[in-house]
Amino acid sequence: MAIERSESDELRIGVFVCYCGLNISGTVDCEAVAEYAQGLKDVVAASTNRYTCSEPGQQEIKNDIKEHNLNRVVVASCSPRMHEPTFRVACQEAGLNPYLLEMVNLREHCSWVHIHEPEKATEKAKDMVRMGVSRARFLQPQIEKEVPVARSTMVIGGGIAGIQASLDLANAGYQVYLIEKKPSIGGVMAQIDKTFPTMDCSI
Amino acid sequence: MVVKEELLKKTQAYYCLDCGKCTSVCPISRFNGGFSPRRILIGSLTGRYEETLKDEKLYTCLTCGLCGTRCPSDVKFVEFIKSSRFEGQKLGNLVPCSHGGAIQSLMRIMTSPSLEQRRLDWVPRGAQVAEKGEVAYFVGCLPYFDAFFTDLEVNSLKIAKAAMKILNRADVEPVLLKNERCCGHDLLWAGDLDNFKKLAEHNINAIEESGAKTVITTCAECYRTFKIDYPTYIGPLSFKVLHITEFLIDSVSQGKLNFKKTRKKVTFQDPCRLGRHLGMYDQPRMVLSSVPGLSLVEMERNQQSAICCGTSGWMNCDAISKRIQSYRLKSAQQTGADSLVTGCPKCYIHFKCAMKDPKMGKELEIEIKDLTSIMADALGR
Amino acid sequence: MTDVGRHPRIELMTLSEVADVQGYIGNFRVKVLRKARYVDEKECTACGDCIDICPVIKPNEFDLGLSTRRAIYQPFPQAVPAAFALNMEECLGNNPIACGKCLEKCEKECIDYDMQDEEVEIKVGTIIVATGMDVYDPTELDEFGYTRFENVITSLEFERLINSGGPTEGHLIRPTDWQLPKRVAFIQCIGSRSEKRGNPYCSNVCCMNTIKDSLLIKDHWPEVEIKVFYMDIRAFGKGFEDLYKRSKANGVMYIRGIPGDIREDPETKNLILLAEDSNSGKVVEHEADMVILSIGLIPSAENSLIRQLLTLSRTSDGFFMEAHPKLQPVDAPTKGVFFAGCAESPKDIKDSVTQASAAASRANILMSAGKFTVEAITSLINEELCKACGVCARVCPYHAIEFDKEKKLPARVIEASCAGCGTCGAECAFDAVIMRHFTDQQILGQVEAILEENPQDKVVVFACNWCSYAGADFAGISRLQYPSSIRIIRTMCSGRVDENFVLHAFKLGAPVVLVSGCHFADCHYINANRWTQKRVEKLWDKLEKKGIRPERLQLEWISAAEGLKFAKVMKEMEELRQGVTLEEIEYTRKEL
Amino acid sequence: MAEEADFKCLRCGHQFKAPYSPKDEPQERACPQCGSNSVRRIKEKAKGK
Amino acid sequence: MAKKKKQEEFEPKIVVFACNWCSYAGADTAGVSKIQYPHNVRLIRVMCSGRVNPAFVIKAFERGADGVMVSGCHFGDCHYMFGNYQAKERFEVLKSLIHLLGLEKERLRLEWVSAAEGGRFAQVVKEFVEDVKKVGRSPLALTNI
Repeated sequence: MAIERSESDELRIGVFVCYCGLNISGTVDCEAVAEYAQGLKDVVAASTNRYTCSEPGQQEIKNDIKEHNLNRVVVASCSPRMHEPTFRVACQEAGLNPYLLEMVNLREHCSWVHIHEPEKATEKAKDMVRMGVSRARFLQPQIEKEVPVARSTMVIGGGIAGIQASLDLANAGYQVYLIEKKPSIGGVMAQIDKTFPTMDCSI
Repeated sequence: MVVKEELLKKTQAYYCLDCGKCTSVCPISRFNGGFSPRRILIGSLTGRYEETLKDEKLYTCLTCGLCGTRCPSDVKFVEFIKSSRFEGQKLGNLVPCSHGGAIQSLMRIMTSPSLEQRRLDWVPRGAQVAEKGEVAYFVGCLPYFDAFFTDLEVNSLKIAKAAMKILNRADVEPVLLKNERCCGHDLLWAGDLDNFKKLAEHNINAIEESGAKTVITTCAECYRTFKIDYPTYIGPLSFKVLHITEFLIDSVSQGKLNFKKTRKKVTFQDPCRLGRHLGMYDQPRMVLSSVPGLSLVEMERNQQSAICCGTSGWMNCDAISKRIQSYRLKSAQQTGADSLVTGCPKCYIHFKCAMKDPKMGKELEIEIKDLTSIMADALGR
Repeated sequence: MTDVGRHPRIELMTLSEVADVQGYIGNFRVKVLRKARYVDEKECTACGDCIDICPVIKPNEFDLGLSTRRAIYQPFPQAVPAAFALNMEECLGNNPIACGKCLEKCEKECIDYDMQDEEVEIKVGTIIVATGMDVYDPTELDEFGYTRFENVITSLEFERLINSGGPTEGHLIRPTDWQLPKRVAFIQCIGSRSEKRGNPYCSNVCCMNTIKDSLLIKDHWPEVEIKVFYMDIRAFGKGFEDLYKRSKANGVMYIRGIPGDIREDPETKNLILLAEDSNSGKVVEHEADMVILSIGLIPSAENSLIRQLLTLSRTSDGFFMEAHPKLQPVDAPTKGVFFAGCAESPKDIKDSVTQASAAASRANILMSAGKFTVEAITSLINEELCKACGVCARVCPYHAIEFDKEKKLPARVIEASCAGCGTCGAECAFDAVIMRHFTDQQILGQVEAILEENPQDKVVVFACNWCSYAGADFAGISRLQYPSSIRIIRTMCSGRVDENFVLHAFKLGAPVVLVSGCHFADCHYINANRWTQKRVEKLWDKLEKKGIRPERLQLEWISAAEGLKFAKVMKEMEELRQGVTLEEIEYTRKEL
Repeated sequence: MAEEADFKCLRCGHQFKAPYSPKDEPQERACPQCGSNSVRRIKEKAKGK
Repeated sequence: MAKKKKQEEFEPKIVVFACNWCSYAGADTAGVSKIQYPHNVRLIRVMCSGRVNPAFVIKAFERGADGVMVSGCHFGDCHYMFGNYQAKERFEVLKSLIHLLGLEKERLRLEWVSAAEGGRFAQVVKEFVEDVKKVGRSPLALTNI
């Protein structure tokens, strides 16, 4: 399989377990999870925080990156669909490529869905952190590329919405192509007599 | 009492938008302002389900399904009523049966396994009947109806005889089941699920023993019961069920049957069970149209919008039923048709009864023929 | 409207359709098919000489067939461009021996029977989809008798009847006798809020439209009796409630109950409506001279083609799906594409205009920046391992992989087009595709981590980022409980799930593996999940051949909204897991 | 007439027939009994065994 | 044979519908006169034999009656002019239903007994019980117990 990590690149993983108030810690023993994480291979720092997404929480990540010279970060908190962008920025601000972050979804996929089984949930949380660490080992920096954006737009449909969008963009200085299937623009709006709530003419 | 979640799910009752389309078309509501499907449903949903179960209106519903054709939310009101009647049965409801409950009693008698009926006396001498075979003709309650309604002179066994004629003419020697039971339709719709199941099992066993792979029926209710309720409450059937119209369509298309030319003009009463319950609107019309020269004129309300014959499951036959029947018969007269063709023996009996009314009867008179009989009469050489 | 016609930076292309879209955000190449107008748009002054002479009479679509037009016509007086168009399918002139009358009559000589359709290619940075909507056809609601009874019309037909530019010059008449109807009934929710016939959603505009129409009638003819049959009146916008009150103050009767049946009096052609007034519970007959069906809005028929060309998806109501219903309501899931107006959902004019301006603004943000950062999660070909078989190019939903069959050179990924689903990576038999940020190693690492301890107690679930993973999130947010044996591995698309991932999991002792993704219509990567299904089917065969119960590999489509389904399926997975014996697992380990 | 094939649900074991043609695009399938998408087509060969 | 054995033990359950004016009074006369008759009968008083809805009789069979007798005034004696003619008509319906169901005709009986005919009442009942005993237990009784 491709892209082998170079041997010299020593792995230094930091794990941050979030309480999310009581959302996670109410079910999962976060301290035990952090302790477990500490024992995993390549993990050099593991800690807990009441709200990792808060300003102080993010600051702690940044501090730890610098202090422990971390080169991979695992945040065990909520869904990446929620806070991945937040933590990516935190990594970036600490000088770490944002793609070297891995998130473990303890809240949506563990604490909330196993509320009545705290012990099993804690075991699952450990497993999930192990999964995250395991994936983090193979994370690679990624570079986002930029593409140019042409200063012209196509509007499909010449009803009221198409007309408005075309005029706005044309007035902003862009070239607009307005595509209409019928011989005239106007759409359904043109067929209507007066319009609510002002009772004035539609055309 | 709260409506059970299962029932809500099955019938989508909670989708009700309270629009009242159901009530505005309901044949009962038209003549009985106190009856409203919408209010039954909304009442049940807003914590008064117990009242619904105790209310006699639960049995007033004809379960004709006209409300369902209009409902924007696809609430299965008929199913709601049926299932609620099961609940009512558990509470020991007294079902308002017509004829003193005699017919329901007869059906419950038939649940007895040791019964040895003499129900085949009507079979014409020349008819070809098989002991065992591929095809069975399920006669239904016709012999009992004839015995019970002697005063109405219904002679509904004409239907059975007509079916025999058609089957024999199409080279089918059907098995007639000596010990067939009522299909259970009426018990089911009165909420008596236990006895319905007993009847169903008797019938399924009898048919399986006969070796029949196809069962033909001339009754819209039997047809629905076999087609929908047996599989639902008993399990999949090992045989095919055909309504006589389906058999006729097949036979005619295969050239096995032909018909004499006629100049009759008829109108057709869609039975609820055949039409709205099973979506068979075209088949009976196709069958009628295969008779050369026979013209079909539709009543003002037909097919999906057809009005029920006024009574269902031998329950709650009252002044409202009579008014529905007379309304329907007048619609039939207005078409200018020579005869009113019915697709269900029950419609046939109910209309016959309405015309026996000493006050109104004469005004309502129109020749009534069952679909099977009219087809048998039209058979050519 | 006229501003559009004369704006120097708007090129108006009427009688035109989008034929093809290539490229990606900032760099779309669009082919537009410009159909022939047969009239020179620039020269024509709409003098009308040609119309007077044209012998062909056709129903006027703009007036919904309530008036007529000729084969050469202007759709309506204020049309933009203000040029006539000739419908060649109706015109007799095309036939050499036939007509040609308009050609002779036109002094400016702007009619050209030989005009050809042309294809134009344009390059644009952004695209705004404003395909609008269509209106519901109530014919299928037979109980209302639309098309059976002449005096039952739709609300749009009513608009034409009361419009001073319409066929009756704004005089309200009923179709059968051309007299002013004395009693008018409106019926609401026609084709809307209906599970069975029509559409389940509320069409948003019909209540207010009826209120407006009732006032229009009352303004001109106060003596007309108006009844509105409704289920709920939804007058939630600014100024809407005032209008509703005004309508009531003008004597419009609002009756809560929808008629279940309409009959026509054969002599007077009046209509008899039967409705239950749900406030009183009484069923009452109402007689009306004219019935107006307040029809709902439906997704435009155009949408399906545009959807394919721009790789968009639909919500269950058939309108376009936005990138996020609350936070990105005008963005399409395809970057650089935005929605304006009813293409996205039914809305009134004010909302359409608002959304159009929002879409313009969103597009403006991109274009004024002049550049855009593209997805980092893309695939990359390891040229050394590539055997140039072309499978990756074939399965790519975005045609983002270039591959030359003849030259047999290694495949190449166009990064700007790649959306990062990973289907190529899963299909490549030679592991020559590196899926950035979702590499084989990363995913296998997770599989190994799950099954390191007590593998027999765990269920391995692969979930796609957009639907199933989000569905799992939704289950969490809703606090739906499911067994704790579940371990979820996120991939961007279910199409990323390589055979190896599944087999590796089984080899390491997984009792049950579930592959889950978006429903077929919802795949974020157009149709990458078709390949998921094919791959799982192949795996079932493979497992069976090896004597492993195929039941242990499960497949499920779970959308982001189906938290309930997710939890239910997880419970089923746990049941399945309990049915897998240790001997089976041991056998599997050996066999693989 | 549309071609049909036998399918088996790998969740509840229910077997059923559904329209199928090898020419068609893959379709989303669900078991009519339990609603599961783990629906496997039973191929002719397998039946013969 | 088993059947015979059963017959010996068999005590049928018999329902008698008796009209208030004649038959019920007849039964009274039998009682006053201490005329003995079998204990198997259960009397239901109705005002007229015309009141006997076929449903009553069928219901009796449904619930396991081995025989049902309807009894009223002799023709011409009906307290309600023609009620017993009605009863006769209905009885015909019942006869054919019983026939269809496969029940023996002996299980159903229609008798006219006047108020004075105490002896006749006893005699009729006795005969009927004997007849029903001969045909044995109702197949419905066997299953409905």
